[in-house]
Amino acid sequence: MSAELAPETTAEAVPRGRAVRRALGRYLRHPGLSLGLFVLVLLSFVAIAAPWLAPHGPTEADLMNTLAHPSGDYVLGTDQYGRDILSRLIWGARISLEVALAVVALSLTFGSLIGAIAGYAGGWLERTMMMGNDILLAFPGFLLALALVAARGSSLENVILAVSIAYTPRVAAVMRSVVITIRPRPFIEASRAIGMSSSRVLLRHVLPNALPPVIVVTTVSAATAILAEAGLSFLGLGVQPPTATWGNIISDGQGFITSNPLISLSAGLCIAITVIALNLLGDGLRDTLDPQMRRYTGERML
Amino acid sequence: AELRVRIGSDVGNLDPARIFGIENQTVASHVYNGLVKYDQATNKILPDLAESWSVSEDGTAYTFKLRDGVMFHKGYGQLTSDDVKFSLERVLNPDTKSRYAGQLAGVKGVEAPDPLTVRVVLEAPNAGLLNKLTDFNQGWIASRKAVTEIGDKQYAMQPVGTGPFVFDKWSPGNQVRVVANKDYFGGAPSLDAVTFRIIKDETAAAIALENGEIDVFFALQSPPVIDRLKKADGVTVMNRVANHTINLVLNQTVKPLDDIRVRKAIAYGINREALIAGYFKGTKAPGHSVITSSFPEYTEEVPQYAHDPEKAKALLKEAGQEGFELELITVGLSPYNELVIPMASDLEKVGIKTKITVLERGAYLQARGKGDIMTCITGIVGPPDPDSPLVSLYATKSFPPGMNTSRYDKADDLLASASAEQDPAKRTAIYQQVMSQTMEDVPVLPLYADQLFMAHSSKVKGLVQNSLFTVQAYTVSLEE
Amino acid sequence: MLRYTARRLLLMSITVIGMVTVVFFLLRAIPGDPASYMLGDYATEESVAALKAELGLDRPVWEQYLGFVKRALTGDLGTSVVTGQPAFDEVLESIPWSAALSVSGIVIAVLAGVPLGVMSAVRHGTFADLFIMFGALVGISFPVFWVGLVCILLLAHEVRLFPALGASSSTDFFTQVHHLMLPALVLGFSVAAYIARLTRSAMLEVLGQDFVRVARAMGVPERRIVYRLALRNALIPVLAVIGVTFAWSLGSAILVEAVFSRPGLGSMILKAVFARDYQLVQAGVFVLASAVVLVNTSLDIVYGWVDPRVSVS
Amino acid sequence: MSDGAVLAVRDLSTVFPSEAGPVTTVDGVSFSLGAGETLAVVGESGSGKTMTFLSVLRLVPPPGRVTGGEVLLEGADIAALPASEMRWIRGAGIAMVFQDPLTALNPVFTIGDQMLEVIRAHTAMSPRQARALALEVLERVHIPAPAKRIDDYPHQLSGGMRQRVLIAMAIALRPKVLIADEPTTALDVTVQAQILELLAELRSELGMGMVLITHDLGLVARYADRVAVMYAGRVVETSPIAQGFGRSRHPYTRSLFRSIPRLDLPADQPLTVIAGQPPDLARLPAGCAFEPRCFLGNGREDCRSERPALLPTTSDRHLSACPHWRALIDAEAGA
Amino acid sequence: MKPPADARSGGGEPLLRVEGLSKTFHDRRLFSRAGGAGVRAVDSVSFSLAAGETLGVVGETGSGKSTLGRLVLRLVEPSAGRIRFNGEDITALSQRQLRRMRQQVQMIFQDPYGSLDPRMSVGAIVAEPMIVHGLWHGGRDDRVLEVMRQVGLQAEHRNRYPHEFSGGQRQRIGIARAMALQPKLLVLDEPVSALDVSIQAQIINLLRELQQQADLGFLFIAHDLAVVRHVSNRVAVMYLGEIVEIGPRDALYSSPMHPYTVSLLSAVPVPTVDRERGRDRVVLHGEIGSATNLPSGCRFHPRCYKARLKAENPDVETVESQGERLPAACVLHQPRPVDAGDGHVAICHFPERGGDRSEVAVRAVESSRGAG
Ligand SMILES: Nc1ncnc2c1ncn2[C@@H]1O[C@H](COP(=O)(O)OP(=O)(O)OP(=O)(O)O)[C@@H](O)[C@H]1O
Ligand SMILES: Nc1ncnc2c1ncn2[C@@H]1O[C@H](COP(=O)(O)OP(=O)(O)OP(=O)(O)O)[C@@H](O)[C@H]1O
Ligand SMILES: [Mg+2]
Ligand SMILES: [Mg+2]
Repeated sequence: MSAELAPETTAEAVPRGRAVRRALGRYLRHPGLSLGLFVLVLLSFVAIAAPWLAPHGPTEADLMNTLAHPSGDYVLGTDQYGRDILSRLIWGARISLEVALAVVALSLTFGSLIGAIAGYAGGWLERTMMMGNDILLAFPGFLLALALVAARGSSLENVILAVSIAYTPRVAAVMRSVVITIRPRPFIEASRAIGMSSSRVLLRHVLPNALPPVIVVTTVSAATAILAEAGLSFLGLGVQPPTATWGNIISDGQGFITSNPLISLSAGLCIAITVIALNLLGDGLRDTLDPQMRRYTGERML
Repeated sequence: AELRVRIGSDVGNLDPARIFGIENQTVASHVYNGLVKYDQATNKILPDLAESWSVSEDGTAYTFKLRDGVMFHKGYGQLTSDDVKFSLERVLNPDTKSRYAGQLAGVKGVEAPDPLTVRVVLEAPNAGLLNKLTDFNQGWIASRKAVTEIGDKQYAMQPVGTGPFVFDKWSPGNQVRVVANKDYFGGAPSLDAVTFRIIKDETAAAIALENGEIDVFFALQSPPVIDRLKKADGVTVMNRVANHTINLVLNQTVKPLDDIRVRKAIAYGINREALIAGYFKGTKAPGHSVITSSFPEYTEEVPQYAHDPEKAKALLKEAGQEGFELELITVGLSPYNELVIPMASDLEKVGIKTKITVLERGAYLQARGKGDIMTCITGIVGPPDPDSPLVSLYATKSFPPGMNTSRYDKADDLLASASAEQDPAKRTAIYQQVMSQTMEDVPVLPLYADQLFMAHSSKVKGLVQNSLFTVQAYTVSLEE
Repeated sequence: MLRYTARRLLLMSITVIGMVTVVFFLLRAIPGDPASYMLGDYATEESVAALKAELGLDRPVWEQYLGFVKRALTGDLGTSVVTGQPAFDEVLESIPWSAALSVSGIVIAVLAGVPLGVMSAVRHGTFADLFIMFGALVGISFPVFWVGLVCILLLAHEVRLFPALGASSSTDFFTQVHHLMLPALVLGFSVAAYIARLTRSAMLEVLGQDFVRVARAMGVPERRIVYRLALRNALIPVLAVIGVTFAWSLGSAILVEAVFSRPGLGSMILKAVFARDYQLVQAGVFVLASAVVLVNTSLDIVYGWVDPRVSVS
Repeated sequence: MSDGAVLAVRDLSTVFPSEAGPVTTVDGVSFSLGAGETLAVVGESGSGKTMTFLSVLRLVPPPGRVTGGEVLLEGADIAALPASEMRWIRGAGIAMVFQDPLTALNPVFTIGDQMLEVIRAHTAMSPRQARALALEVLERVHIPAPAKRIDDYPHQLSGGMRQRVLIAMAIALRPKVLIADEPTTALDVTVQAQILELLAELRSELGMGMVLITHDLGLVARYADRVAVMYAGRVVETSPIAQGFGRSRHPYTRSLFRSIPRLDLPADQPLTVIAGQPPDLARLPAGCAFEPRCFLGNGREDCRSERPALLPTTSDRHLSACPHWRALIDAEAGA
Repeated sequence: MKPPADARSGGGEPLLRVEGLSKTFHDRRLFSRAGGAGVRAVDSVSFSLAAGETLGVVGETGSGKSTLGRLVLRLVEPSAGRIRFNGEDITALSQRQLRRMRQQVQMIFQDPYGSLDPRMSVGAIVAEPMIVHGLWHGGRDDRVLEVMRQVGLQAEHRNRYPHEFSGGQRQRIGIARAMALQPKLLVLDEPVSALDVSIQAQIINLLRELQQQADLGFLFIAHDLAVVRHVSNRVAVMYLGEIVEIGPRDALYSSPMHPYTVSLLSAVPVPTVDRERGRDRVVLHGEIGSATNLPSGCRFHPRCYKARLKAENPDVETVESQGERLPAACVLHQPRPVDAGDGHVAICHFPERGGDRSEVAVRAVESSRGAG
């Protein structure tokens, strides 16, 4: 009988390093994912290297040269204060990406925790938590963000906070719905069966498995966070001037849309590129994040 | 015919004792009259509800003879001296919590000896009293009967006056409509009605004007839109220097702004010429002092601070304040929150670190009320009454409450003597002395004199622009 | 059924009460108050205190809250401190505006988003799919206020298809609709992209399911499979998000309203927040919450109709 | 081989592209099915049973592709039909009942609706006529009170009833061939018997050819006329039940028999197991796919290098893909 | 196979003793229709299990097998009854004590893939129980490898993820995890149902070997009667939450008393042509019963062939039920246990026993059994 217990050889043993490289290769072979990642890395590079890349200071006004059309000195022209659009776009990448990242980080952290606890605990805890969440969810998110910024004054931190608070209930709702699909999965019961405590099950098994779909949702909401900041800027409640953000470049350019369309158009394009990259990344992650979901390589590009 | 006028934001309170904001004031000016009024073009004071008036010898009593047969709208009866007494006393009554009680501060009492005679008695002579009684804010006369019957609070959006138009309907967020008062004592207006459409975005408003969706574009500010409309067919753009400047107020109680060298450095450091030319594209006029050229008292003989970065740096160095941080605080309204941007950039260039703080109006008022904010940007919008900006900005009694956020305290005596001076020429001289002194001390730096723009389609005839921030449709007719 | 209805009503009111409560306390956390706002630049400490006392703002917050609840229960949502008019009346005025914009926005979004999503899922992986999804991404990348203005410039000015103003004073239905169209399109467009993406992924998922294979194996024509058998399943997740999207669109409507000079609940609440007009904000949020809850409830009913599995309970 | 056969398949192959190169999930499969005959297809999970018949119906999910072979339905080759005409074959010519009745019905339509959809896809019947037909077939599959059930949604039916609805749908158009893909694995033992009896009854009533895909050899013994055993995408043995069952000519089939616990054998002896794991289709050895696990051929040079063909053994109705099949008979004789 | 374990457990406390165990699930959603009876998933179940013994549990879907298994580990809280493990009342343990108890009672699940966290490597999965119970002090690697080797996994498998394994290997990982703590009792909830026949045999053999090495008690849940027969010493048959028959394996398979057991036996196909063809089956009436809506009297009566046979007997008092005439006892009264000795007990009004044995039962048993 021991013959049947003989070690099996189905897949050849792969050294760890090569396995990692193989996995990485799989991610990078996903065209959407790699394109999205590439664009985001590029944008992050631009954001980080802004002081060296930008030809002018982002807040340097040159009132002798307002609303200049593109020229050698001002590649994309200047705005109504004579500030160089290109430099503002480059510096704006910092704030806009920071907003996006911070919103994602905050709403992901709190949203996942709330959603996971509610979803995993079940019972009255879930009901009360989700009741509260539903209440927040029923608020028009943008209005909620507006009210919060109005309440706390407009600053980068408050914009981030407000948009995060507006998004957290969404993440929480998604998280919970994912968690309640994970909760009945046998490996959760199996973990309890080996004597694991609930908190440990939550942290070790529920959260790691629930995160991928939630991360995908949040990459998309990162895009909306950038737009929300733009909307707040438009209503005069965005990040404090003269800080450059793509949002306030758009709203600054709003008034000059006929004479100097490049101002708002270029910022809009920056947002669009980022949003598209984030979406590609999100979809790509969805396709490749689960190790067992190899079947979609490349075929679902968008 | 119905005139459609763009206003930039919604109305909310048309009660003369509490009214605030140019949209409200514009609508109210169609509904109400004052005892006297400014000539729209020349700012001379003319009779309105009062046919004539006289001043007592000592200058402490003003007697007004009312026009006979003036009727309030909506059947609230004839205007009597009692209504005038009621309106003015209402502003003075602390229970009303009028924001204009201060304007009538020196009034000891209002008497109504007979239905058509009103006497305003002052504590001390005040040569500027007539300015306070013109048809604006506290000067508007309401009906005692109407306010009492409608209710003190509800009256805010159900105004009853004697003006050329009768308040008709307010659709929140959308529009306000007034209809012609056929029985207006000055003769029925040629228009049947005026609709004030709320259109926030200036570009959209400009297109609406070009498309013929509106007739008058009121409160036109944005330089590119002005430019666009100037080029548009069938559109006339009008402009006029306003009664106010937009100022940077420097709080002398906050270090290092207590140092006059620092304040002067700031004045030299900001390129106001470029601000007007570059940012406003010449749509504003230079502000030499807080009194604009629309005032008879206007003068340019005051200390000037042409842009001079080197001098600014030198002054800072002298004061030992290179690299201090200046917080520019402003309310989140255009253009205040915009013009600070090039200012900050200029100041950075002379070595002043600047931080811009834009506050939403409620928070701004609260911050300014505390009196410890470093700077603010403000303009005193009002009638061409020199007291209005000078007292508001420089008198110690004007804080708290009030606008003297710089906490300037060296003009009180001059302002008091101007008030007491009955001779207009001498008074003007005193005011000019105030201007010189304050421009030397620069607690307040006028950035520019505001210029009011308005555009209308060629169908609109007879529109006259005043230097107040309002529009008046009474004289207007529409050509089909 | 009775129990179910009662349960729904209870849930609805809890949400509405919750939202109004959150707003009540949030408002009081905002710096500035109606008193100092109303009194403006010349407010003295005494006059502010006096006005606060008159408005009852000097009492502890929970006491104010109880008072508010008590009055609200009798149907009194207070008086706007700015205009002196009953807060609810002003809110009522903006309801039709908001309802028209949001509902037509969502309808446009669904009418455009669902077919595009389906098309894209059916042509999965082809150029058409790529094109639609790319368009959708670009669609959600430009802020609505910007798109709105561009639309005004192009469609209201260059090609005079629509009026530049999103609202008309006319009571004529067609004039109103004509004015509504452009804002509704802009709002709908921003949501349509989202719905298209959602429909696509839902549709892809459904098309991979067994029953679709069964229908194919039984020779049901592909068109019937896609547009009837699969679509109804794919609509379930789409329906599930329309409620949230509706709430969201009420928020972005503020931006659209601002560009198109339209009145609306969102703008009204925003204005009231700025003016610290507590009563008006509360009344506005009450109505807003009721609208959201109502929409969600009716969606639930539709949901039950589309997905028989949920209707029974 | 296709003489008199309602369905004959020759050299059918289906390939899926994958990261590790193309995977041949159906590898030169041939079989034929007579009218009124039941062909059982057995083999372990992943051996290509389902894929073979999806290939027959040309319903292989993308990116899979049928790469070759002939499919003759009553003598006419349908493998070359354009897609638009293939639709008419599905359901009316060849119908298929799938494994999992829980997911095979559309949850948001009533069963009547779904049946009508199928009936009206092939006939010009009015809704009323179609409904009457649906009721008739529901009756036929022993659904109690069909008039009441027809407006139920799938979730209102038990698993057994759902499977019956699927069968009703499949037979509504009186197809020539009915493919039942593991029709009872998702069902309980007691219900399983009901369903299989029903299928057997319908087959003889309607004279269809039936394919029963399963891995339960007990069911094969009871219901099939012939059996085809699949391993790694290939048919490794076909035999008539009457002669071949239990006297298999392929080591895989032998091992399969020995590894199932049986009620008719003493309980206390350990089960014989097939060593190793099922093959990875992407990395098939050059020779016989079963060789690594084979008690007969493991290590044999010829088994490793040459892929054996499916050839007649003792009778030309009993084919095996093992060149060493004689050894099995010898061992049998020796025992 | 070992000698029947019953003999040894005769004296002392058995490894596991379950008494009157019940579980009713209530729908506890907010504002749900209160007062509903709930789902009686397990209803007054009693049995005992000795060390080294296997108790097989069979029954159709929804009969409460899994719930019973979960109850034994207290993964769900019992509504009533007691569970004694090694004499200790598990139902009274605090959560902390309970977790400690779980060192000794482990469970293996039906779905070998689903029960493994897809994001953990095999090594981590196997080590996890030891970490949880504080048995992990750095160098316990050897223990992980030992357990893996025990179940036939190789050392280099430890860094791989569950999806990289075949079904049979995955089940081995599950078994390794359960064995890591050297438990005394294993609850196996359909451990081979999801596996292919050829792999199923490997796992059954492996389990058997592990049992012999460590004297484990097995609660072996399955729906395949052949498999259960193959692994069990004793067998319990469940129907709608109740154990309707329990007894030593051979007794139960050769002389089943409960009509339900008979029907199950007759439904099991046997891969032998001559026996399978022409074999009559007891085709049960109607559909599978539901625990939400339990029938009155004997739970099995709506589907029971024996009740119908009995109803034809003029001596038996009958009543009308669902359009049929059935024995009054079956429809109205709960049956009592009938003991055939040797621990073979069934609850039935008309058990297939002695002279009352129906022709159907005789044939069902005969056709399912080996020749001779
Ligand atoms: N969509 C697909 N993409 C790639 N490979 C596939 C796909 N579907 C099936 N396969 C592969 O095709 C092979 C045959 O699968 P098939 O479903 O025919 O097996 P089966 O014999 O029916 O198994 P089971 O008994 O589990 O139903 C398997 O190896 C499977 O992995
Ligand atoms: N958590 C739960 N909540 C409500 N009802 C449940 C729950 N778990 C099980 N049930 C119900 O209890 C009954 C018994 O379920 P259980 O899973 O124990 O059956 P089983 O015999 O294991 O079935 P299967 O063979 O399908 O695994 C079923 O009717 C089931 O619906
Ligand atoms: Mg299959
Ligand atoms: Mg179970």
